[in-house]
Amino acid sequence: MNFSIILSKEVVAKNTVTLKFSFDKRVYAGQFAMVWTPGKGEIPISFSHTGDPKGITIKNYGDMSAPIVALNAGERIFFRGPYGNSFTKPKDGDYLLIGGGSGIASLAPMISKNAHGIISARSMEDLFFLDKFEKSKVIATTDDGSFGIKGNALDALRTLDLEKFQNIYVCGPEKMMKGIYDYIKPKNIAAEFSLERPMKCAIGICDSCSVNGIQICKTGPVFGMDSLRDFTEFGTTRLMLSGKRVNI
Amino acid sequence: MNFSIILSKEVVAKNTVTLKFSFDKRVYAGQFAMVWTPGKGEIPISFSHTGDPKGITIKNYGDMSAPIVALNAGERIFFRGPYGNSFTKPKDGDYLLIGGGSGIASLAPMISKNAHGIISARSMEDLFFLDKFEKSKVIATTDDGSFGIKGNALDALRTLDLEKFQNIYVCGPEKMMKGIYDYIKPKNIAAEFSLERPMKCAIGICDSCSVNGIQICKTGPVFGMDSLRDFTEFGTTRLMLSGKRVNI
Amino acid sequence: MPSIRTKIGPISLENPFMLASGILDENGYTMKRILENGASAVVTKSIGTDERTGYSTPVIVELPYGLINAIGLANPGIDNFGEEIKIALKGNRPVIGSIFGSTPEEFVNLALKMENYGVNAIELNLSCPHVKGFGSEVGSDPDLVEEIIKELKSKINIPVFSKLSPNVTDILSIAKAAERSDALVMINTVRAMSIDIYARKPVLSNKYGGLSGQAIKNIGVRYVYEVKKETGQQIVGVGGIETAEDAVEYIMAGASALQVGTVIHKKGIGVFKELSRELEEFMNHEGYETVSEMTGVALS
Amino acid sequence: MPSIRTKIGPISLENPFMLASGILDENGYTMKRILENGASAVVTKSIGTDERTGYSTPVIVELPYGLINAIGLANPGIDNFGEEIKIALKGNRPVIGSIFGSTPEEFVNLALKMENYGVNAIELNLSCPHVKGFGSEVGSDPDLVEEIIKELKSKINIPVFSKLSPNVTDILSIAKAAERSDALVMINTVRAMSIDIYARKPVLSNKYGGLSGQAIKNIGVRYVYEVKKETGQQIVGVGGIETAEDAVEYIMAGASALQVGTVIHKKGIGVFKELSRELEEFMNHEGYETVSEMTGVALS
Ligand SMILES: Cc1cc2nc3c(=O)[nH]c(=O)nc-3n(C[C@H](O)[C@H](O)[C@H](O)COP(=O)(O)OP(=O)(O)OC[C@H]3O[C@@H](n4cnc5c(N)ncnc54)[C@H](O)[C@@H]3O)c2cc1C
Ligand SMILES: Cc1cc2nc3c(=O)[nH]c(=O)nc-3n(C[C@H](O)[C@H](O)[C@H](O)COP(=O)(O)OP(=O)(O)OC[C@H]3O[C@@H](n4cnc5c(N)ncnc54)[C@H](O)[C@@H]3O)c2cc1C
Ligand SMILES: Cc1cc2nc3c(=O)[nH]c(=O)nc-3n(C[C@H](O)[C@H](O)[C@H](O)COP(=O)(O)O)c2cc1C
Ligand SMILES: Cc1cc2nc3c(=O)[nH]c(=O)nc-3n(C[C@H](O)[C@H](O)[C@H](O)COP(=O)(O)O)c2cc1C
Ligand code: FES
Ligand code: FES
Repeated sequence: MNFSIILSKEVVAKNTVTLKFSFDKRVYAGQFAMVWTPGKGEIPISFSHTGDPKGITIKNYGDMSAPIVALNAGERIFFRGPYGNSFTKPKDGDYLLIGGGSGIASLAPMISKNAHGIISARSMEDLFFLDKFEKSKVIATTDDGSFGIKGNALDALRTLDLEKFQNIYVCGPEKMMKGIYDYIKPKNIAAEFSLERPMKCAIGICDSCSVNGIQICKTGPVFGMDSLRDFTEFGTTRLMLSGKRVNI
Repeated sequence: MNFSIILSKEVVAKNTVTLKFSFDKRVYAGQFAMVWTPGKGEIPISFSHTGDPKGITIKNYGDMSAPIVALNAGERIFFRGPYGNSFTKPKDGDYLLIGGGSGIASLAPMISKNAHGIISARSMEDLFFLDKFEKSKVIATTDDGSFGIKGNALDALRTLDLEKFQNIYVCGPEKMMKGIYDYIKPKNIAAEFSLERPMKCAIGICDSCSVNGIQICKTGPVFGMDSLRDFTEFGTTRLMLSGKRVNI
Repeated sequence: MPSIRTKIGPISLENPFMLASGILDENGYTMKRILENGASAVVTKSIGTDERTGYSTPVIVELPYGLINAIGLANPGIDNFGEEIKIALKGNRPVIGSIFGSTPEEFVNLALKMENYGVNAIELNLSCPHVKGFGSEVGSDPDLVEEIIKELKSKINIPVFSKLSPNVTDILSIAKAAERSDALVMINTVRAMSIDIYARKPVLSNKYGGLSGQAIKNIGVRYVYEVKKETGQQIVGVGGIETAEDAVEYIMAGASALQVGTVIHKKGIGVFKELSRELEEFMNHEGYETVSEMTGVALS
Repeated sequence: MPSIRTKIGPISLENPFMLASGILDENGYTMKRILENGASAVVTKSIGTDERTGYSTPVIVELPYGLINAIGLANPGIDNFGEEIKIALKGNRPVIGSIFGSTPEEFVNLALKMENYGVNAIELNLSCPHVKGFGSEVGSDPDLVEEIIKELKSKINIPVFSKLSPNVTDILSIAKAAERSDALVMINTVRAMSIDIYARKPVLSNKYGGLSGQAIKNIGVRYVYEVKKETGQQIVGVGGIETAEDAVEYIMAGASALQVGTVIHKKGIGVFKELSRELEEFMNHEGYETVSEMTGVALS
């Protein structure tokens, strides 16, 4: 297990913070860490900052994320990783990042002058990283319409002319990603999706994150359109932590 | 455990053979291997040939050496190593090798045009490697006088003017080496002795080969005059395989 | 060309390398994929009567020479596992159902359901906590082991393998108690713990876990050898197999087939084909025609 | 500056790092040299009643992550060991006499002679074969362990440490049986075997041997933690300690002092000073003043 001292803590949205710390391994956009709070559990969290210092952006969802969100500058953050593959570097020209919920955290290292964005959240207070984009290039959506388009990421996507993007990168709830996948499939556009499944080991042996025999934690989390085509489990069923199969 | 196929077997003296085999690790003169005959035991044996192929020259003393001496070309020889340090390279000019019994085996890789030799054995039929020296530069001694000087290596050494040697290298029974050490100590000549003690592990942990706290198998087997001065156990007492201390 | 085919009980295997229980065998699709990628059989995750989420994370510690895990017998419960087996069986090679329980009745009930799902054999995980006595495992109580196997053999028609725990003083008494099994599987993980000295706490939420991988290979070889020598039973060797050399070590100690788990962490599932190829090369080189010719040669 | 001094029973140690029994402690001069090079104490090779040559070679197998040894309790016999102790004691730090036997009387006789030679404590090696029962070790019979220690404590005046074997189902019953000891030493080696697949034979002449080094570290930590938690006894941690981090892991699990052996193979005897220096650095960095402050912190 590695640990680093937290250098800074910034509240970026409701119950959502960015923690920065030094870590001298190379990390690529899309990779994640297993973040451990001793005595409280360990969860997968993407690197939202891959330069120096590194950073994670994490939302308080429940028992295991809460103690991480509660950490303060000067305290230790324990983690192992980086794990997983990464997004391919965008080609020259414009590209689109679509982040649903905390999904935008894993896309954050890809934000640049050429990046367009769709950020969707439940409500205005849950939105973050809008300000990292050029104002004219980003669309927000909220379920309750408190900010931006009332609706979801797919609703926003439908308003855009996808021809102008070299690549599309997506991270968010699986249902949302499935909707986007189905929408762009006929359009023949290069797109990458970062999948999220319950993870226990993060090293490709426990099978809790697998989709059609592929371990998201190791071969993924980032998959292109071709891989997703073979994933009959994508957007349909998944295993719970017990291994029980449920519909998504 | 490594193994090699024996390429050739040559009888070099009574009950003494040289076995050659390929082994692609670098080996230095003075280093040894632990040679294993499955089911029959494992003993330390010096490399008598350190080039390509490598070789060992071994005498049948008892239960563990006999099955090695009995090996034939085409069969497998099992060993681990090389272990131990090595003789320092002789300076330009003449140097002297003194081998008692099978001790000359470990000195053999040092034989060159500039090498002088004293080889001592029980009897004529036990002598080997005389022919590797220039005829005028080697003296043989036998306990029974059947060849060369009747007497031991020290008797031969006394006949030589040591001034002409840049280095002296000695390997043989400890009593003989102690005699030689005592003889040359006052003369201030650079000399190196390869010590032999019972060895079990060859990796410096079992203590069976130690002399005054130093493990012959690891720090040795080759020691210079300075080290030997501190070895009060050298030539006086040693531990048997049980650990019982006995006089030499 | 030598043949790497082997048999364990009545089950014929394309090669000696099965997937060990607990590694990538919770999701039917994963098992199917592993069968399609060279494993000669898969053993499912150990399944119990009731659904269990298992211990909370962390459930794994990475060591330089192995892993410590405390998954905590997470499983969907036998009644929810049929679909996974059905998917796995599409891999067209044997699927072995691993089960755990604490009484003979529970084992029988689980085994009957597994048999019904169509598995080719049952593997008994005897390493779960024993309720009657306490502190120790089902697999450390010879009488209980004997009773479980006797019951099972009388009630089910597919072969039964018993997977033994290495955390015992006297493996032979357990092996003898399990002698009605069609094969013994050895070894399960070795109890261990890792403490994070900067967090000042055991890493695993369960504190204790099971050591697997390289570190335990020679412990496993010892158990296989000792039990083969004393009982002559058919044995499936498992524990730290990373290369064909490791596999041969187990085979020469007495194993007729093998299972691999932790190595997948290092080498991915390509390891199955790699092991088969390397084993074939070794046999070719050393002049062995069949696996059974090698089995137990180090015993003589 | 933190202090790395520690105490085990009544014995005060300059640092927690003692030399473990069986490694470089047969020859008095070697023990003396190791004491002069930073070990806080040495434990002698285990000494029995009669002289034993031990098993014939090979007695050691080198693995990437440890060693397997089967020295076979080679020892000169207690009556021939006095001179070595005398030499070792010139190292001016504690010398602990390790003894093995199979009956209480034998242990008492050995301990009295050791005491007479001037050792500072006795360490009981309870891992030698048990004759009454068979197959297992003295250290797996709680009644015998209890009797041995009771007898010893009534007859000798120096502290008695009991070194426990990890090859048991239930360490707690053994630890409790040994509770009159001044400290428990854990762990001895784990039974293992290595087969040379080209020779088609076990490498060790005794076939079976004991695994030590890295591979067993987390097994040792587990035993120390479990026994400390349940008994509160003073514990000396041993098994696979290679770095100060390993040492701290044992200390946090409950050890008050440590022993190291196999690491000397990799790092030479300079490892003692290195470990002390690293431990001091760690304590400095983490704000610990004393070893006892760290002892068992992972238990809470
Ligand atoms: C590869 C990967 C990368 C991730 N990166 C990030 C990241 O950068 N930032 C981040 O905040 N989270 C990230 N997550 C999600 C994060 O791991 C989970 O949110 C976390 O495990 C929740 O644990 P918990 O115990 O706090 O909540 P739980 O107690 O498990 O959940 C509480 C409630 O929240 C719901 N919930 C949990 N997670 C999510 C979610 N992600 N979206 C919507 N609802 C959810 C649960 O269904 C439940 O109802 C990532 C997950 C994966 C697999
Ligand atoms: C570092 C090292 C390098 C060695 N290199 C060589 C080598 O290159 N060639 C070689 O032949 N031997 C060499 N030896 C010696 C060899 O290891 C022993 O001869 C061997 O261990 C004898 O084992 P055994 O079981 O055959 O004889 P044992 O049964 O142990 O001995 C039989 C009898 O022979 C006597 N004996 C054993 N060894 C010797 C000896 N070396 N000299 C005189 N009497 C002896 C014994 O005292 C006993 O009486 C080396 C030893 C060491 C420590
Ligand atoms: C993550 C993990 C989970 C495991 N779960 C089980 C299990 O459910 N049932 C079981 O019998 N063995 C289980 N085991 C033990 C393995 O089947 C195997 O016996 C052990 O890991 C040694 O083999 P290896 O070194 O090849 O992994 C598990 C091992 C690991 C690493
Ligand atoms: C070569 C060797 C010989 C040993 N001999 C003994 C012995 O005589 N008595 C004993 O109690 N332990 C003996 N041990 C066990 C060690 O004292 C120690 O418990 C074990 O090696 C674990 O520690 P380590 O990993 O630091 O070596 C021996 C270990 C080795 C490697
Ligand atoms: S989290 Fe275990 S396989 Fe991916
Ligand atoms: S032979 Fe074991 S220490 Fe040298």
